[in-house]
Amino acid sequence: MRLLNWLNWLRKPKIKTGIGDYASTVPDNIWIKCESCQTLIYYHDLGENLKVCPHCNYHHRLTAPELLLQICDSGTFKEEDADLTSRDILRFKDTQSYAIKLKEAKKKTALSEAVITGLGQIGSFRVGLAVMDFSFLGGSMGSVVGEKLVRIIYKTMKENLPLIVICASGGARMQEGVLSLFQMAKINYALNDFSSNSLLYISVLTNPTTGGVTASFAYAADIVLAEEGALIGFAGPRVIEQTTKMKLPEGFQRANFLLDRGMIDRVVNRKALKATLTNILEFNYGR
Amino acid sequence: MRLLNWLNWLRKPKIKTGIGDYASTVPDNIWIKCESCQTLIYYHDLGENLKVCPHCNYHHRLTAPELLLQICDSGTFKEEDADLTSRDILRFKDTQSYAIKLKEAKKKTALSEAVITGLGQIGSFRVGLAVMDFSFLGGSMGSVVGEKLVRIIYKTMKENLPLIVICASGGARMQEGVLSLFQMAKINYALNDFSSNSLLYISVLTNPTTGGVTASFAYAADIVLAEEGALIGFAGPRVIEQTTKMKLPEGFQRANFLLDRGMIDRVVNRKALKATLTNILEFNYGR
Amino acid sequence: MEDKLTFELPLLEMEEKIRLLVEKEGETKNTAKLTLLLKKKEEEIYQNLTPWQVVQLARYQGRPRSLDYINMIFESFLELHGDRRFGDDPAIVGGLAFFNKHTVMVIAQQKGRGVDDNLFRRFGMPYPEGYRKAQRLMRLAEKMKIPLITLVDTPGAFPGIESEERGQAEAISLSISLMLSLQIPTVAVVIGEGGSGGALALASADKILMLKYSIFSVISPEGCAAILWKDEKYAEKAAGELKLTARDLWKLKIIDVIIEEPLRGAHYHPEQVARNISDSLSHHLNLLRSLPLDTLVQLRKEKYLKIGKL
Amino acid sequence: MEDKLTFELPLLEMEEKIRLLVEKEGETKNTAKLTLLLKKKEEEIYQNLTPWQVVQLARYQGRPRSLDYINMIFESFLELHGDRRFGDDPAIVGGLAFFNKHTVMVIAQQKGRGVDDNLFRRFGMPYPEGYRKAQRLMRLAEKMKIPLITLVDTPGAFPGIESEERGQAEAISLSISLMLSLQIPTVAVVIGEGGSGGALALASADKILMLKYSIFSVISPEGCAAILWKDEKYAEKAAGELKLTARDLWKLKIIDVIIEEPLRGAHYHPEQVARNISDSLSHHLNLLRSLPLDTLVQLRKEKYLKIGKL
Ligand SMILES: [Zn+2]
Ligand SMILES: [Zn+2]
Repeated sequence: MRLLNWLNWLRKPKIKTGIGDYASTVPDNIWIKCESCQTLIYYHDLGENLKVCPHCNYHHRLTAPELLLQICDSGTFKEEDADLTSRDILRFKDTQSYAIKLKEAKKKTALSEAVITGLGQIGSFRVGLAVMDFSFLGGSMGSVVGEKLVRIIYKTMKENLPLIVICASGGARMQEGVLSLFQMAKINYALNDFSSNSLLYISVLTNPTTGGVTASFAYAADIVLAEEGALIGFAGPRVIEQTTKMKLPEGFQRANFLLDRGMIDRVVNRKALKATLTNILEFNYGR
Repeated sequence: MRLLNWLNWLRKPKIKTGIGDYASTVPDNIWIKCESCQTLIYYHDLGENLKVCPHCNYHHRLTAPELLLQICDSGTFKEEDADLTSRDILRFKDTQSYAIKLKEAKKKTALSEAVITGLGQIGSFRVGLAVMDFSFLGGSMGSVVGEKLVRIIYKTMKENLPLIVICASGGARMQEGVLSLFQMAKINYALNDFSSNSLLYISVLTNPTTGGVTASFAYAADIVLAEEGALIGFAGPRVIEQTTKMKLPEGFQRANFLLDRGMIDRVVNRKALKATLTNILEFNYGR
Repeated sequence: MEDKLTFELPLLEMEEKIRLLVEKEGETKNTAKLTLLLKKKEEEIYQNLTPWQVVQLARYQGRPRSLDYINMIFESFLELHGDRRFGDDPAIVGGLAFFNKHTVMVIAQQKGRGVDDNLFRRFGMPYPEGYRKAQRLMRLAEKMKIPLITLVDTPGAFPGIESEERGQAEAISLSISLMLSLQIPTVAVVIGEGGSGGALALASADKILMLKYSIFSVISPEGCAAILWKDEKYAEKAAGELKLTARDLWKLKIIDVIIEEPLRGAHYHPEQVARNISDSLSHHLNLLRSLPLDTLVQLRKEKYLKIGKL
Repeated sequence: MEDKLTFELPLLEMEEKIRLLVEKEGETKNTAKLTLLLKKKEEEIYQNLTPWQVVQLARYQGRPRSLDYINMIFESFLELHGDRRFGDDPAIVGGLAFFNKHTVMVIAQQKGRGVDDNLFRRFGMPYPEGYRKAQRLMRLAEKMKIPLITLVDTPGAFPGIESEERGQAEAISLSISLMLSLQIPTVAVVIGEGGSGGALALASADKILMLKYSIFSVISPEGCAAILWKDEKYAEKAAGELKLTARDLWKLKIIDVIIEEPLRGAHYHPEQVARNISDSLSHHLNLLRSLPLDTLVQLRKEKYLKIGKL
């Protein structure tokens, strides 16, 4: 999705936007290659199909705005805390300073952080929402991601609504050191409060969800859904291979692997995600 | 232990009784064979050693009175509900009627049921106690076993004491059909009440503890101890062998096997049982 | 597994005879008379079913399974998977559903249909992780403050090496304790075989309903016969002694209601039986829902503490 | 695992020199002077330790382990085993103990000593069942209304195929949530390596104390270097950037107290360090115990919700 589109969509929530809109600025006759099966697909067709490859069912990564477009009732999403942005508190520098990395990520993604939070409607039900974006520094969780999550958790709680968090993350943000690590505790604390109000929390794990995000709010949900084919785990596959010197089994850490091992409630095809969420929200409403 | 001894001990709780007493009516020079290693041992020596074979450490089964003598401070145990006895409600008859079996079990064991309940002291700490006796119809759990347990649970709760249950049972008592099955729910209900008063419940699993007893109060404890070598399981080994047509692994369902699989807190040698219980009671007192 | 109800053989013979006659001569006075006789014979057999015959009916392969009833009784069942610890046991299914427009949690033991499905679902014999999935869903129901409905249909918890390794006894014990502690209305429906502790783990409810031709037993008649008579052939005798029919349990004040089945069993009119279950569920859920929470808890306490005090 | 603190080589050389001199000449003015120089050099090195040197100290094989401290700080530690689900993980030990005559629950990550013990305890890297054992014991502590004390010392949760299969992420997440929800005072002491989420699972306490030469980090310096610099050799640099020393965490307001260690580290005077831990524990437990429960809960909330708001 282009920056312009995204801004339009965010600023004019009353304007009706269809799922296809975000792709409409790209000419229909542009081809792109499926990342999995390498088949050439019209960009338009891929967009119409929610970026799920029509040939091999591979779920290409969505940006947070794309995901919001997909699951929210058109024009209902209102972002919160869009102005919260990260600072380079530790003055962390690897080959580049964290400050510069932040600046570039913002420019590249047109996002202010790796998560968008707000209130919106799904299937006519009002919900609290947080959607992570892997394209912003690998969806990593720093202090601002933590703070935005905590704020939306309490805001959702105050309005007595269910909460949906769509995860996509490589884990904690190293450049914020132990501050990012402790966001896990901070967020889980807020979720404890949320839960003790009998409110429902649903997490959706998309490709990839690993590290500190998985080991905190991703698995603290009442109902855990996973997108088809998503990689989900605590340790990354390469780390495991290096540590154990073992070949990883076929499909290891993929959504269906985890379903078989009892770790998630359901595997959902992206095209069914909104319907499944709506279904659960109906159950929540019907109690 | 002889009937006479047991009655004396029960009726005159003020009289000091030592661990060795119950064996003292048997002449020292009588030999018996260890059930496990077949070594001949002086009956007196075996008794002095709490019926643990000095050669192979096999824990020979204790009767409930013997166990009470072992763990209770001398003369402190006061039995409750000794008069509660089972009736043949279903008029159950296999090769013999349940009514006759009951009568014979009472005669053989000098017990009124497969469990003795009461209040007593261990290491100077007052506790609620229930001790099962395998020699009474295989320690099977019928309605009266359930009722006696429920009564001692509530009595212990009323006195704000910790509860210790020593299990030895083949499971539910078939001759009371579904009434015995539902004792599992009845007892676990009472234990829920007990637990919600923040009172501590310790179970000790002795050889054997299987079936409905294991699947109810045995595993509903805060701390689960097992006597060395005790067979503990839901299904009996023969049933598992028949169903799965597999050879059972070495040591299957024995105390150490379960410790390795995280199912019990500690394996205890009988000679250390009283000390371990006292230790836990000290912790309970020190909170 | 035998697939025939042997005591129905006379009925099957008569049916076959009528079918052939109708084929040859069309419907005549003769066939009408025979049909009447058939009806009489049906009633005769079914009004005098022995406990062992009820056992056969309760286990009958063609009998509707939990998922059949779930589809007929509830709306938009959304299955939720896994114990979040170790695995997802297909011998126990559970999830959210609508019942009379209200959200409920449904947890059920599921026997298979056909060889593959039966192996997949281990003939409805759960693993510890099945009970732990049930516990997770029970907790979710309690958090959501929605009623819990369980369907019971199992020969018992699976007796295997892995079951023992992963704590079958602990899983059942905790399941019973948890179910009894839930601060929501709970109703269990025994639809086929209520086998021992493995069944009780899902049956420790405020109200226990039983289908007329279902059973609930401390041990299988075969197992009982093997132990007490030292011979499985005495299973039929044991079935009688064990008092395992719905009528027995009702007399023993363990269950609350017997749900009617048509002559020849639930598989003859599954929709009708589903309606019967639905009506009974509806009645009892409304009743339980109308109670203040402390009354609900008090009644449950009385129900369970009096068991066996006859 | 390297077994030498390379930055101590100058000290070791001086010590050897002094030892040889004393052997040859006895204690002389010369050796006294050298000893003084040694002391000075010690102070110089230890007052200017780099983060990477602290990492080496925190991981040092000779450093006292959890069970060493447990034996020195607590009385009659009674280990309780198992998660009652799947297994008993030796990388986490826990049980009841007395501290200042009061009953407490102690849960600790335990690294091994020697090859066999290290393999047995997986170098202190827990499996999911380790965290589930911890959860069970946390619940028992809450039920008994006794304080929870944790000792943190792990490179991280074990990254293995089985770990992922049995839900390492879920186990850590639930452990954090549960620890934060406990209605009892909780104190964590980081005694060596606080490695990532696997450490946080036992460190989400009311008060977090850290030994002076222990570390707490979002990722190992080596892992960080491999990802950000694409080269593990930058581990030393990464150690500096990550802000992982006790002093860093104190400045970042994540931990409450730095517990003093002698020059050259805890292994030089284990009893003294145990006393230091004991004193600090005593102080903080008394403080937490004196609070009404709702104040305790409120303070915990404030502590955790403000993290990162600098
Ligand atoms: Zn493709
Ligand atoms: Zn022997």
